[in-house]
Amino acid sequence: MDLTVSLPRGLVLKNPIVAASGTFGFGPEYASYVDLNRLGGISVKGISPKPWRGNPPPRVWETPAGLLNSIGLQNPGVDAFITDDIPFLTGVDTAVIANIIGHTVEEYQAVAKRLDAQARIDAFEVNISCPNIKEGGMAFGHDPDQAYQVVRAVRMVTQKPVIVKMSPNLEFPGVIAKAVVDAGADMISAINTLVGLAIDLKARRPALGGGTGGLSGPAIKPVAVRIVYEIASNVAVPVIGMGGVQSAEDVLEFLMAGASAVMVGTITFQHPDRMIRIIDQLPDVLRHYGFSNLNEAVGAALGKAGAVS
Amino acid sequence: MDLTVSLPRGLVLKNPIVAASGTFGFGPEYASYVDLNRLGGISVKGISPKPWRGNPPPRVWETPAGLLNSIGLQNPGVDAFITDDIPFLTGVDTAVIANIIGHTVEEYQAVAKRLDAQARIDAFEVNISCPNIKEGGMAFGHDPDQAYQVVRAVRMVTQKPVIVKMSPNLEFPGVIAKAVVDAGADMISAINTLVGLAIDLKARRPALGGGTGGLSGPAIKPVAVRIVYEIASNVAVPVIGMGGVQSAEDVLEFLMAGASAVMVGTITFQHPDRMIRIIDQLPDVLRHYGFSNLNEAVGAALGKAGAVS
Amino acid sequence: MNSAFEVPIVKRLEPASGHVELLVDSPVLAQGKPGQFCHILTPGTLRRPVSFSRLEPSTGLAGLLIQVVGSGTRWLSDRQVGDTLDVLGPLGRGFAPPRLDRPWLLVGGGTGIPPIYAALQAWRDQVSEPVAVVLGAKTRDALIMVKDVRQLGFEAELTTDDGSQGRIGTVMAPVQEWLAAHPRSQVWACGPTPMLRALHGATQGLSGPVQLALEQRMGCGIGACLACVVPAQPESPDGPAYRRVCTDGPVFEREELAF
Amino acid sequence: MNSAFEVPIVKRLEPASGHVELLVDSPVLAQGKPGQFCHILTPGTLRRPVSFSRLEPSTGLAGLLIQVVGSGTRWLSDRQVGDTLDVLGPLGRGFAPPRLDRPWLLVGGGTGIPPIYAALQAWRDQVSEPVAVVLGAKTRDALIMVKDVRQLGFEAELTTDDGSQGRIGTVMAPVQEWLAAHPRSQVWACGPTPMLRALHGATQGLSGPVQLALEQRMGCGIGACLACVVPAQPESPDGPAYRRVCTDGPVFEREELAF
Ligand SMILES: Cc1cc2nc3c(=O)[nH]c(=O)nc-3n(C[C@H](O)[C@H](O)[C@H](O)COP(=O)(O)OP(=O)(O)OC[C@H]3O[C@@H](n4cnc5c(N)ncnc54)[C@H](O)[C@@H]3O)c2cc1C
Ligand SMILES: Cc1cc2nc3c(=O)[nH]c(=O)nc-3n(C[C@H](O)[C@H](O)[C@H](O)COP(=O)(O)OP(=O)(O)OC[C@H]3O[C@@H](n4cnc5c(N)ncnc54)[C@H](O)[C@@H]3O)c2cc1C
Ligand SMILES: Cc1cc2nc3c(=O)[nH]c(=O)nc-3n(C[C@H](O)[C@H](O)[C@H](O)COP(=O)(O)O)c2cc1C
Ligand SMILES: Cc1cc2nc3c(=O)[nH]c(=O)nc-3n(C[C@H](O)[C@H](O)[C@H](O)COP(=O)(O)O)c2cc1C
Ligand code: FES
Ligand code: FES
Repeated sequence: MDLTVSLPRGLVLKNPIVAASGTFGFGPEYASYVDLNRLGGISVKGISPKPWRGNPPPRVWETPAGLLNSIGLQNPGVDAFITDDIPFLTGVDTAVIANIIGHTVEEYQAVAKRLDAQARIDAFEVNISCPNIKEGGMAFGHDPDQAYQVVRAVRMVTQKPVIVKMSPNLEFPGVIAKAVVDAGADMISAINTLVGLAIDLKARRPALGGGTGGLSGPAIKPVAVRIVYEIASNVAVPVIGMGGVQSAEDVLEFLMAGASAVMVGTITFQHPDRMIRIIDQLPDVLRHYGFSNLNEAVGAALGKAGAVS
Repeated sequence: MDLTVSLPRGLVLKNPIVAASGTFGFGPEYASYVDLNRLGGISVKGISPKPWRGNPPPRVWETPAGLLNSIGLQNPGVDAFITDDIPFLTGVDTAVIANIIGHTVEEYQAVAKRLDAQARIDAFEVNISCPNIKEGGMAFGHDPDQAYQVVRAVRMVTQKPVIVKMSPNLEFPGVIAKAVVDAGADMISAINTLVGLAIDLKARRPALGGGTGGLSGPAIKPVAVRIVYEIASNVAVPVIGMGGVQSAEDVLEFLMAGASAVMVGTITFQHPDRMIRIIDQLPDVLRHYGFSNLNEAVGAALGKAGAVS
Repeated sequence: MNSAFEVPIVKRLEPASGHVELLVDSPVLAQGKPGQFCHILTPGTLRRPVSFSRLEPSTGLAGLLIQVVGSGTRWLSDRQVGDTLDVLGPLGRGFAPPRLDRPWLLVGGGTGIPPIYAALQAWRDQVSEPVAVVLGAKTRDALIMVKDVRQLGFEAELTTDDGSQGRIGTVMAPVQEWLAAHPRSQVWACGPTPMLRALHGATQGLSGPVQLALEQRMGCGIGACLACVVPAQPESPDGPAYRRVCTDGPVFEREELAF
Repeated sequence: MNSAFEVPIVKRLEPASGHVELLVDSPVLAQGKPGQFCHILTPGTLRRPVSFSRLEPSTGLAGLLIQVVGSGTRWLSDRQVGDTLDVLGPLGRGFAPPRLDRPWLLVGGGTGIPPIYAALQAWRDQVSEPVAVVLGAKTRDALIMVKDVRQLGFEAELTTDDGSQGRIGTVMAPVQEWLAAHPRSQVWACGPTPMLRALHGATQGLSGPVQLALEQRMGCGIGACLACVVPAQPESPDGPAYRRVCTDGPVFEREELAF
């Protein structure tokens, strides 16, 4: 079965399975565990104009069917990314999505401008939804005006496809989704992590060095599917869904809720090659549920009233 | 160890374990499985002025470490509650909390007024956070003005303790918390369920008859602890925490995050007598983590910066 | 005081592909009534409701016949003799026993067959009028407990959707024929919702009692959460009332339902 | 291409209460270096990092000595001979081997002892200078692998916080004495953070290499997620840089760290 996904501005994925930003480094880390050429794409770790230190450890904490993280977007900055990582990625045959972050509108724009010149970057994912930094990050994703500004600024400096990554910590994701589409976003990815907190009972303190953290993993899948469903029902651009994907069935759930592709994060820590297994199983799972191709599944559950048997 | 919890306006719980609204009926359903007299309290199913039909089935769906429900607050109305259920509850020696709901401010007030006259009702829990109904419910909990109005209206008709139950589907729970305290709330309970959605792959539709549903269970505990921590840091009134409690350790986590008591919901479906086990184990768990009484634990992790070892 | 309790599995049968029957040693469960169920702990967030396929109060054995359809039933089907199950039960309203002066019609579809078998097992000594047992399934494989029914001494009319065993089509053809010939019948049925809906229609105006055993996704299993409702009478202008399968059912009188 | 792989448990030891050592048959792991670890799948959302307690490349055996501290280590401690573990490994930077011209000081605290044993096992034929092995723990029970160390032919100086075995107090007293007497020592240490911090201080200005093996909560275990960082040099005005325990460590040179 052909799993190719054709997205706006010529972005083509071999299949709908993309490594989620922040869980897959810049590519080389997992290269000896996963045949990167088989992936639909890789969204690299968030990149800022200058190096960011990130948050104090501990940075991860296990929760029921979930994971709290407070990495705080540690990254070496766009220059180091270009020098150290793009050469490696140039040898890889998969879509490379640059996840970009900033404290200000200008910083987002600066990264986009720098990377626009890099042929190896196939698309941008504008992260306006990271709950783990104080300034910028999630704040931009919570205000339709600010979200508009950031996306507009990025749009002005690149003709590459622009994906905007949405926060789940919102009352009305549809409002932000509309604002970023108005600003020129070609696609929306959702969701980033939910804000959570755990207590280290022995230490009598919040378990993470950063205090709160971002909740990911299977625990958040119902919230993610709801937001994808809501966004897909409200805006016309393609949606890339994520949050707790573990299996090809989970992928199908996101597709039916309106996603054109999915990203896979936390499960990779347990099973480095799970994305490959999902890609292998997806055709059978689609067939099992009566779909003869991928596109048929996209949005298949949209607009259906609740089920009454 | 003395587990008594003394709350505002003379509300006293034998212990900090209270059955969560909607998961424990009106009391008699679990009476043959649990010695109700041992519980700290029971928050009964939400009560409206007239009977509510609730949402079309299916009304529950399992998710990883969680449960989606779309009951839609089916209940027989306040008159039937008084006639059919209060007599049974009169024979039970535990705090009874009336969870009240309405489509309008007046409806909330009407239920509170009717029940204020009932000696058996020890406190009110004003539910402004149910995600499963179209009008009223969550809408009141998302707007500080409306939240204020509802709570004010209830406050005007009763001298009994008023607890306000908060939604987690908010950007700034602290803002709503402040509004309801200004309106006269004596306590805050948190959290109600997160809005989620699952797809029934076979039926190609949302799995629940109501479309979206409310996510509960261990999956949401980190979100719940975060919100309790945030509210406890922002308002001076006691907080009753809930969301995914399964064990005495989970109870301690909520206590350390600032809760004075907890409510226990979803786990009761798996283990009808789990609340009793938690009550039995709580003293040992408190001691194990170095607390010599319950109060010491309340808020023990508040105001502590993130942990760096 | 009731509680969840552990029951040991003493026998494990594989009556058909994708189906497992577990016999548990539990005098408490064995006192259950046909049509009742127990609510079984599995690794998921919710217990799984399973009807009794056999009830042997004299030996203290109860049977649970499970079709594998998802994670919980797969886990159950992997249990072995010597393992225990954590159950709540017997739960719900079972089938009302037969009236002696009316012909019997028992209809079972797919995993609705086991409760029908349990009823026949319980009532086999009370037969005084003609009896029809109609069992249907999608395919031959899913037509379970046919031998067991025959061993009790009952004839069974069989149907499969694909004709791989018995008459081709649903149970409704033999049901209609029997009802035409025996209009005073009392009816018990358990099976998928479309089958029950068809029976609900076909039994309109019948003078005898019609008992339908329903399924619905459950939370608590004991009446507290209002998860497991089905549309019921009286219908109001807003639509049907909702009643609980776990405590008001699983067995409902035809007149109580609003299909 | 690497991947997670299954290794069979061939021996299970209970060296002390609350501790289990699992020997696995895996030539790949047995090629690991002392100080390296493997990342083991457990039922939780994250794998659990465990250092090698033994490395026997000739027989293809590797050891994992686990102290039960929570759900994952409890699950690991329940594994039996014949079960398999799903592992990633060997991972991380291990201890650098000894220089022949300097005295040795090896310091292990609690679950930091196993990597020290693995180092002694690997290097036992390379001893040419005086060697000190200092092992400490809270109580006698947690003072693991002492016999194993002695069986390799090394003396071990023991300390416990409560004096239940060896000298009372931490490892630092014997460490200080040894360093005073052997200032040209090379040092390897593994143990709880406070012990490593104390050693970091006590070894300031030492001419020989000082290698400290750290612990940190981990996500991926292979360098991708930046979860497992520790404060490191160079310190900037904003504070220390953060480096990864899983790939830049677990073993760091003293100079690389910012305690
Ligand atoms: C009163 C009653 C009696 C039943 N008796 C039997 C029986 O004797 N033999 C048998 O094989 N099955 C019986 N079922 C159906 C059985 O409960 C489901 O097949 C089972 O719960 C599916 O669980 P799963 O984890 O394998 O499937 P999944 O689809 O993974 O389950 C997900 C969730 O949906 C629920 N669910 C799925 N299908 C059904 C269903 N048909 N009815 C109710 N809930 C469902 C599950 O309980 C679970 O909460 C009965 C159901 C009810 C309500
Ligand atoms: C490089 C390295 C080597 C280690 N070697 C050993 C060893 O040889 N023997 C041994 O007994 N233990 C060792 N540990 C510690 C061991 O990983 C933890 O004790 C274990 O992960 C605890 O898991 P749990 O589920 O039992 O505890 P929980 O507290 O329930 O674990 C919850 C989470 O915290 C993490 N965590 C808890 N304690 C630690 C810790 N001390 N270090 C890192 N993560 C932790 C867990 O991995 C898990 O993600 C090592 C740790 C590291 C980083
Ligand atoms: C350790 C970790 C680091 C992350 N870092 C980033 C990041 O840098 N940029 C970003 O947009 N999302 C980041 N995320 C969010 C993921 O990309 C993804 O949105 C989220 O984890 C939900 O997917 P999952 O449940 O499959 O992990 C991170 C998630 C985790 C667990
Ligand atoms: C089936 C079900 C019904 C519920 N009904 C109500 C309700 O009527 N009123 C209310 O305030 N909360 C209701 N809740 C929310 C719970 O009281 C509680 O806030 C939530 O489930 C989180 O706790 P838990 O994870 O322990 O279940 C309901 C939850 C469930 C699962
Ligand atoms: S399952 Fe809870 S009321 Fe029926
Ligand atoms: S654990 Fe992921 S980088 Fe170290």
